[in-house]
Amino acid sequence: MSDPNEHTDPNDTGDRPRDPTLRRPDGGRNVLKEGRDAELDRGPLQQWAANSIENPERVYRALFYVAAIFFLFTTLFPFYWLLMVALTPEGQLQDIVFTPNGFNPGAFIEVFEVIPFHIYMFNSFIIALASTAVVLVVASLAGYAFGRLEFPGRTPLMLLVLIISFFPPAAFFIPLNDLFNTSFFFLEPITGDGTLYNTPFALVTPLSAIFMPLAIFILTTFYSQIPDGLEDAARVEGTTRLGALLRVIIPLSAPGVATAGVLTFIAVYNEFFFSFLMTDGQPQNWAPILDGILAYQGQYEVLYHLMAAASIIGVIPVAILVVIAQEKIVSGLTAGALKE
Amino acid sequence: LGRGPGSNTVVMTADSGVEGIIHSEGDQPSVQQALWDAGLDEDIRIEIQTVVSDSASRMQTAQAALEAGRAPPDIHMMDSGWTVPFVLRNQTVNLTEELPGETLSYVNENYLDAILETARHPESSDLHGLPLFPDLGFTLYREDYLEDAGYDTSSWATDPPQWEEFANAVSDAREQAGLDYGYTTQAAAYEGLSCCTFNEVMTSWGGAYFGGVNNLFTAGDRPITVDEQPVIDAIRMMRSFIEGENQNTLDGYAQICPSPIIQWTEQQSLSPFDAGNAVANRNWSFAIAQTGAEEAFGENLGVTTCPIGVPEEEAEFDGTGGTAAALGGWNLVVSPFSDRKEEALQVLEAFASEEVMLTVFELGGYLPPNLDLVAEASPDDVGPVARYGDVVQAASDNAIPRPATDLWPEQSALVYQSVNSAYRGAKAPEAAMNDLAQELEQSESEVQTNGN
Amino acid sequence: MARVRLENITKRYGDETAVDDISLEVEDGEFVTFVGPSGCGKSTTMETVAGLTEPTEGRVYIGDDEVTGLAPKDRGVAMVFQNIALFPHMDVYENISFGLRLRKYDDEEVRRRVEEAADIVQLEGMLDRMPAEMSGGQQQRVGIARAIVRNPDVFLMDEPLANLDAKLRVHMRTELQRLHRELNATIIYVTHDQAEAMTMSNRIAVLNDGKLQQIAPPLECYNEPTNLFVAGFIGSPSMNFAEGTLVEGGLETNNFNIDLDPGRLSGVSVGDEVTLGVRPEDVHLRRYADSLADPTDPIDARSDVLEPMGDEVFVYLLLAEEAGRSMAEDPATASDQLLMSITPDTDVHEGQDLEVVLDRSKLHLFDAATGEALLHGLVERSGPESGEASKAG
Amino acid sequence: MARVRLENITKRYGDETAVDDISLEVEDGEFVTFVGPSGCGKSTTMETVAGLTEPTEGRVYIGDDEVTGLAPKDRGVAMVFQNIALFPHMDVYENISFGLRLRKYDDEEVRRRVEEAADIVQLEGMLDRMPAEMSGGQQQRVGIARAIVRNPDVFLMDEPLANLDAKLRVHMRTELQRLHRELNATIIYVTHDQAEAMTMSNRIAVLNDGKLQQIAPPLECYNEPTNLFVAGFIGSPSMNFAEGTLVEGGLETNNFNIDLDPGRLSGVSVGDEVTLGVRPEDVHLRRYADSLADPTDPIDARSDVLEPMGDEVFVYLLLAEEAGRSMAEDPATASDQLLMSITPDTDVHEGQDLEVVLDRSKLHLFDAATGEALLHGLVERSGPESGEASKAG
Amino acid sequence: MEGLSETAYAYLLLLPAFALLTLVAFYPMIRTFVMSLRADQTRGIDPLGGFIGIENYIDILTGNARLARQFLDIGLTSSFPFIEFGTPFFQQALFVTLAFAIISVVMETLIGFGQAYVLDQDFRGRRWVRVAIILPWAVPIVIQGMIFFLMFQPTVGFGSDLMQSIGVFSGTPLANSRDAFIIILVADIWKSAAFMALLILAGLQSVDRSLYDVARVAGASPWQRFKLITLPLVMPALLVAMLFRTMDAMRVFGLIESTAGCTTVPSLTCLVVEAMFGGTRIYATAAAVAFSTALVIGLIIGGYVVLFRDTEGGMY
Ligand SMILES: Nc1ncnc2c1ncn2[C@@H]1O[C@H](COP(=O)(O)OP(=O)(O)OP(=O)(O)O)[C@@H](O)[C@H]1O
Ligand SMILES: Nc1ncnc2c1ncn2[C@@H]1O[C@H](COP(=O)(O)OP(=O)(O)OP(=O)(O)O)[C@@H](O)[C@H]1O
Ligand SMILES: [Mg+2]
Ligand SMILES: [Mg+2]
Repeated sequence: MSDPNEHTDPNDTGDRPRDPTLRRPDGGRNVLKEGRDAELDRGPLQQWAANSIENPERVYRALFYVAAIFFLFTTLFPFYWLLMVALTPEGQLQDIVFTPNGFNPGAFIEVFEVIPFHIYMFNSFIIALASTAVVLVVASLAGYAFGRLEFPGRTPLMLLVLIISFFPPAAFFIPLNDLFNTSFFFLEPITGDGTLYNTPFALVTPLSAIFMPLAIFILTTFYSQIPDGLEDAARVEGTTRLGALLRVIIPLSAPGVATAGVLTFIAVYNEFFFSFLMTDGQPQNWAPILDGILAYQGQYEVLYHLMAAASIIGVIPVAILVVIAQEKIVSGLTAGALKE
Repeated sequence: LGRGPGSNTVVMTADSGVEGIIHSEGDQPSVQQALWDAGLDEDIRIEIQTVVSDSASRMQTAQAALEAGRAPPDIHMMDSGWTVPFVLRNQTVNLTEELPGETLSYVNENYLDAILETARHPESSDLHGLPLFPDLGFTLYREDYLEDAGYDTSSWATDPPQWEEFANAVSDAREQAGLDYGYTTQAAAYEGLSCCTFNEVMTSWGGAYFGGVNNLFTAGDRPITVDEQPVIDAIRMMRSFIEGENQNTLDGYAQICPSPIIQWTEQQSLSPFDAGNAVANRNWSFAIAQTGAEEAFGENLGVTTCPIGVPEEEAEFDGTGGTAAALGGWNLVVSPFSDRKEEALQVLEAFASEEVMLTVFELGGYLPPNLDLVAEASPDDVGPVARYGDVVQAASDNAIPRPATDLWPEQSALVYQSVNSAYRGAKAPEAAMNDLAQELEQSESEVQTNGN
Repeated sequence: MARVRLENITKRYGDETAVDDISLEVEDGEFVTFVGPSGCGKSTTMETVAGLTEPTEGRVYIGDDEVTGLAPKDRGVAMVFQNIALFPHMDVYENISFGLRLRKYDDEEVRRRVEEAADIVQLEGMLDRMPAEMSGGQQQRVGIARAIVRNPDVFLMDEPLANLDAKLRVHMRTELQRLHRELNATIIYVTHDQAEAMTMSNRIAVLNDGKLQQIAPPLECYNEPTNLFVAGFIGSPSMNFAEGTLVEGGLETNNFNIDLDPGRLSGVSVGDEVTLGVRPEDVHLRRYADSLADPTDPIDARSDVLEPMGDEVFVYLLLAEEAGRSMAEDPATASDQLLMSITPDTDVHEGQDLEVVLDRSKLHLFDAATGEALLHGLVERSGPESGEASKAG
Repeated sequence: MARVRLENITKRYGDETAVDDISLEVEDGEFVTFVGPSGCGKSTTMETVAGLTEPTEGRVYIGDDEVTGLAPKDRGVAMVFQNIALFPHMDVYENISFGLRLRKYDDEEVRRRVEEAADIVQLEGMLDRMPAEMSGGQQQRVGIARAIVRNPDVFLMDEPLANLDAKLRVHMRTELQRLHRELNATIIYVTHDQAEAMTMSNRIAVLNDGKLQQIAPPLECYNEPTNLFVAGFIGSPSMNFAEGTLVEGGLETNNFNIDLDPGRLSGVSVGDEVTLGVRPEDVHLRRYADSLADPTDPIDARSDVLEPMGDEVFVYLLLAEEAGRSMAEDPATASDQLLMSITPDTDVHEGQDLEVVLDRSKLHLFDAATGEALLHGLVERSGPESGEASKAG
Repeated sequence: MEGLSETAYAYLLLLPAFALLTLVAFYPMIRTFVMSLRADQTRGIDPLGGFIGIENYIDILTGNARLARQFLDIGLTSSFPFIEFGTPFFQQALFVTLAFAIISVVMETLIGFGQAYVLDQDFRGRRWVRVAIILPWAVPIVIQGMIFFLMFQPTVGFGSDLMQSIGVFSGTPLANSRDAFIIILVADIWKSAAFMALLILAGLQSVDRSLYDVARVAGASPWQRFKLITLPLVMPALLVAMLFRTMDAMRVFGLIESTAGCTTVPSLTCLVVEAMFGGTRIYATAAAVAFSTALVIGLIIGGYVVLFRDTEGGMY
């Protein structure tokens, strides 16, 4: 019979050999059995194996830590290496393994001196935020329709949504390039010359459309899993269908909504193709971070250390922000979202 | 959201390097000032739109704007390698019609012919772009190491050695000096291989893509000669450099190139040389400025053009053999969609003045399209390049442009893939070049069938 | 005005007919309870009233207006859900106040009404709990509070007290009745609890297999069920049934005969099969026959199983000698078995031979073929009205 | 061997004590029912047995082994959940067979057992439905089938019949009893239905506020409740209580007096407050006093509200003239009120003046301060044992 | 609006999405399709020649298109394996792309599941582990490419030497199609496993915990709980993740471009981009390649749909 304390100790990683006498808070009811164990003189490993068989939870816990550390190492090592590249002074980029070739933390400042990198970041941030907002709103409506309503043509329409994702973005380029450079009189008050080129709309529009199918599918999946009873209750209580979506379904799908938001935000933040072609690359013209990073690249030389530093600056704060925001979103949507 | 330049501002695309010299703080000399001094209307200001500096990306940006009929930019800075396709698509202003005759004749008479060719309409020979600066391929080497190894390089500058001699010298010098690398060059599968490094080697062996220099700019009805012996030999020599004694190599050529060159471009090949870890390097004029500075190798830097495979006389095709220097460089092209075409043309006109060219050279180290001016420039302002004026002159004499027709980008991809795979030994040189010849033939034939 | 009227409501899910052509009218301020076996369509019918399910056929009226197709929020109904359906992301206060906040009541008013409702369902002090932190009965009470806090015209309550203990049920019952009186609300109620149905309702609607069987005041359903189904369903434990044949002058079952004049029954004639029904409380030990106005002849029986309930004891009687089968397994079908309810003090024990009599004035007769009721109370044999009955302790 | 033993189980959620130091033992093969008000800790106690909740203090034994801390799957228990918790992604067959498939029974066996279980809960023909397509009662039956299909040593059933109608309940009750007999399984059962608790259990455990009040056979709980709480909780409708004071030779309440010798009561003395309890069925109309062995003196009363239940009628009596307040609102507390149950034929109507008597042999006396029972049945006044009682119809 | 029938209401809700898609997808798509039916025209203002029907498509499928690498170039032979590659495997965009998509999606799914499972546990510092695991997904493709490009640059990074010394790679892996393919695969897995992990995590988080109670009492081991409860319940989320990862992987371009280059590892999108922006104006061919790519992706997605149509709680 096993010791109940073993199960409740969250700090027990199961991988450190322990003094067997310490495991008997009851004063060693099984003295005899222990004596035999001692005679067998098992090594810590065997002891651990024996304990593990008795108590598989320990193995899961140990496996869990191994997995966590493995994942941490594999995801973080390239970043570490990127940091080493960033710290290596210009032109000494050779044989970097675990330490930089020289030490030049100035790169992190230089990044902003060479070009106004913060403006690119800001642009990207705004564009990503706007696109995410558009995507979440539009995809929520569509996801609700696909996930919770029965109507003719549901499956075909859903597949139609996907079609945009079948095409390499380059395929859209020529018509979209024309479109965004066409002057529309009704846009003149907003953009000056009536075209969308060089405005945030030139990015927000296509990027929203491109990342919308993913959000629609995520939200469809999550919305469809909310029991009908809850929506029914909300509607009887006096919400419209949309109200029920807003007050019950979205909050209950918080993990899905937040994930759709995070995926969209980051995807837009880092998008390559349209970011590159739909602005002229000028920070004042809403060029995104991608143009900023590429700006460290010359015809015959590439400022790798600056690109690396810029990437770290561009990515890490955003990732942290996004994760924290996501946690807030999830807890905010699920707890007291309706506190008015 | 309101944007757009003032009415007298001409927007020009440029990389950050050029941008840095257009305007200046206070009284410092600047290109803008030089332009005004050269007679540009004082109201007209240039505004630079920086673009990503890698050539392919810049082409995409230009293409995006011009396909959409968008201006500004009013002036596009175009690589000499891909100006012609835009010209052929009527996306440039015909300067022959628009510039004053005086300027035109100055340009036609004094500018480096090879670069002018890259800015002309292939059929009418009208000028559609004004070269801003040419660039030329050089072979950089360490005189000190070579001399230590017992080679006399004093005549190399204007009288490049034979490849064989060069290889032996480099090889010996590397051993002598205990360096990691001998000769570093660019052989990655990219435009730089087809336009330049391979073009140079091939030319030095008397080979050519399309049967000599006369057929460079007229696609369609021209011979395809990439499967001829000189081309094969050039590849085999490079394989000797890379692999040493091995299949498909040429006897008697030492192994001097590190094998990674097959994935190297300019920067990666320059790094070891710059770090003092290589004997020789093939690169552009900016590399001279970088490594010839006093803080760097100073006088120990030797510069020449491409070593010689076969003498000019023995070359199979016109204009090949002997030494060669691949031609790069950038042209200025006026957008036909510009609202400020007149102003833009004025700017171009001013750029064609000698003072401006010199200013550009002095401030940025960009070679003037009129290479005679190199000698006139004050060495103090220009830096190390001035020291090698004679080499620059020799290079310009032997400049070999790429066959930059509208088909060139397509053909270039075919060429660099084949050459790279032959370098790597993935294909035998003969097989690779035969396949390439077929592919090029098909590409060329499109011109006839489509009646372009 | 909150009359609720259903007109030929049918609801099909694929081939399955959940509700089958139900028409009924609930008067303004009336309390109608739906009862019926599990899966008979009670909840579905409620949902059509609430607007959560569109009927496949038929129309729903609330007040004077047809509401078929109208959104639930525009029907002025509140509903307690069978599966409770609390919003898991809101605490009790937010759950209860949900409907009020939607209607933008001011905070003061909301708090007042929520507290009042919480008081009624005895959840004071739990307003900031999350549903996951509550017991099943507590959750159900939140569901009730959420409905009553809104004071609507029509309440729909689907087994609102299912998870509550007897005492709380009695409390909630009186509270709901009070609400009913005070608000003069129309209430449609689903329950499987006989006591609830009997005590609270103005009328009971008995459903079976999607069809309405009877809608009548509780005692009418109990005393005059329209058919075998209602007779068997209403009343717990269930009515005893015995199959028999009409003969000249009476009714013959396997084990006993009853005097009666078949000529007085319409729709059946001598020789037809009928079913006799008698409730457990109308079966008496022979020794008390005298206190009955009109007892049947004594019937021989043997007590099989005794089930003491505290306030009464159920005695399972075997009429014919039947070996293996214990009646307790299936008390209500076979004619050879009879369930009797007696007071706890009576000294009957298991396996005892007894004589029992039935109260003729409480017998029911059904057409065996159609199940329709033929007669309630056989009074033709002897004159005297069944007078005051009494209970002895 | 599947004895279940709880040793000083306490479960706290934060400050809230859900279960408070409960110790009890359920014998192998015994059927114990937990009853108690909503939120008293029934489900939580079950969960500690199942291993879903680790008790804050105390130990759980199943058979001879301590299982505290053991994973639920290693405890050999099956459970019916109060919130049903069907797997939404599995159809009925898969839901029911879940546990069997885990144990790698062969397909034949699984199908046989699932069909048998489905039969018991009357879900034949619904095996390929998804949970979302079923009515509340049908879902609950799937939950029951899922548990019984596994034939474990210990069954834990948390209000398994809450959503079923009376008839099906009776059916399920007998089925569960049969299972209990056949499998000789240990069953711990939670219900709020008195009839279930009374008929099925070997013993009833009454919980209140996390504490065990009494654990005893059903009739003992009914007839000899250990304290006021149990007395009030068991039995529906609830026992009547009247506060009174012990005086020399008897007990005085507001409205009537009872003869009795306080000296025979331990722990209290003359002058102390006590509570008298009497069940509604032990209140009789004066005219039947003769049939009682030992009636009290007549008590004046006035009928207030009548609640006909079909087989009986509840009469709410007012003892003192009390104007506004109707008893129905709060029947069990005030001493001025009394609930009486009579047979339906008795001609009592609302607002009638009556005299009632109590059956002295059925009176209960509790210490008003502690609530502990002092005495059940006051027999000291007159000699004759209460003989056979009878019921008249 | 509440009065609308369910169908009308659904269409109303879909309106914004489809308006956006029409503007940004359907309209350009149709124009692109029309382009693909015309001839290339490298000169002149008009970028397109005359109408030539499906000739461009035929060229693409027979290896005769004006592309640096072929979309597909196989012939049939009479001897085993009956298929003959006109050019080597790694030079045919279709095969490279398919191989890439299949391997990367499978690997990412497995790793993503592992990561999500780790993140779903409760432990101290979970937030930071989550940041760590999400980080690669936040890296712009250029940088992702740069990291792996530099790592496997012989003089700069340690990757080539290391891999060469254990005999896996050649000395210049980025110039070798097979090696470069592996590098790109690893780079993609590194970045995109986080995408899978995030979606799967969301799926895990929304599983009703009381179902686990039921399963535990029923005797399910952790593995069985995973297989019978977790997996089927996150399946919808997982399918969405795989679906989109597959489509993404089939369109891989930026990563290749910024590491080994399209020459070494040609993907379908590489062909489109090179044709579109290669300088020689062959828009019609580019459009035809784009459509063919879409067709291939569409076929694969069709496969998914058929394969998973019956999944419980699935999307269709
Ligand atoms: N997770 C929790 N956090 C806080 N309190 C809890 C939690 N779970 C239960 N409780 C409280 O513990 C007490 C006992 O709950 P339990 O579910 O055992 O009641 P119960 O006897 O089953 O009631 P019911 O008959 O209503 O189902 C209740 O007051 C409940 O509010
Ligand atoms: N979505 C559905 N799809 C198919 N059949 C359904 C669906 N919903 C309900 N049913 C069926 O319709 C019938 C009526 O269901 P309903 O919920 O109205 O029953 P109920 O009377 O409320 O039963 P209970 O007392 O068990 O709650 C049942 O047989 C049920 O199986
Ligand atoms: Mg129901
Ligand atoms: Mg409970």
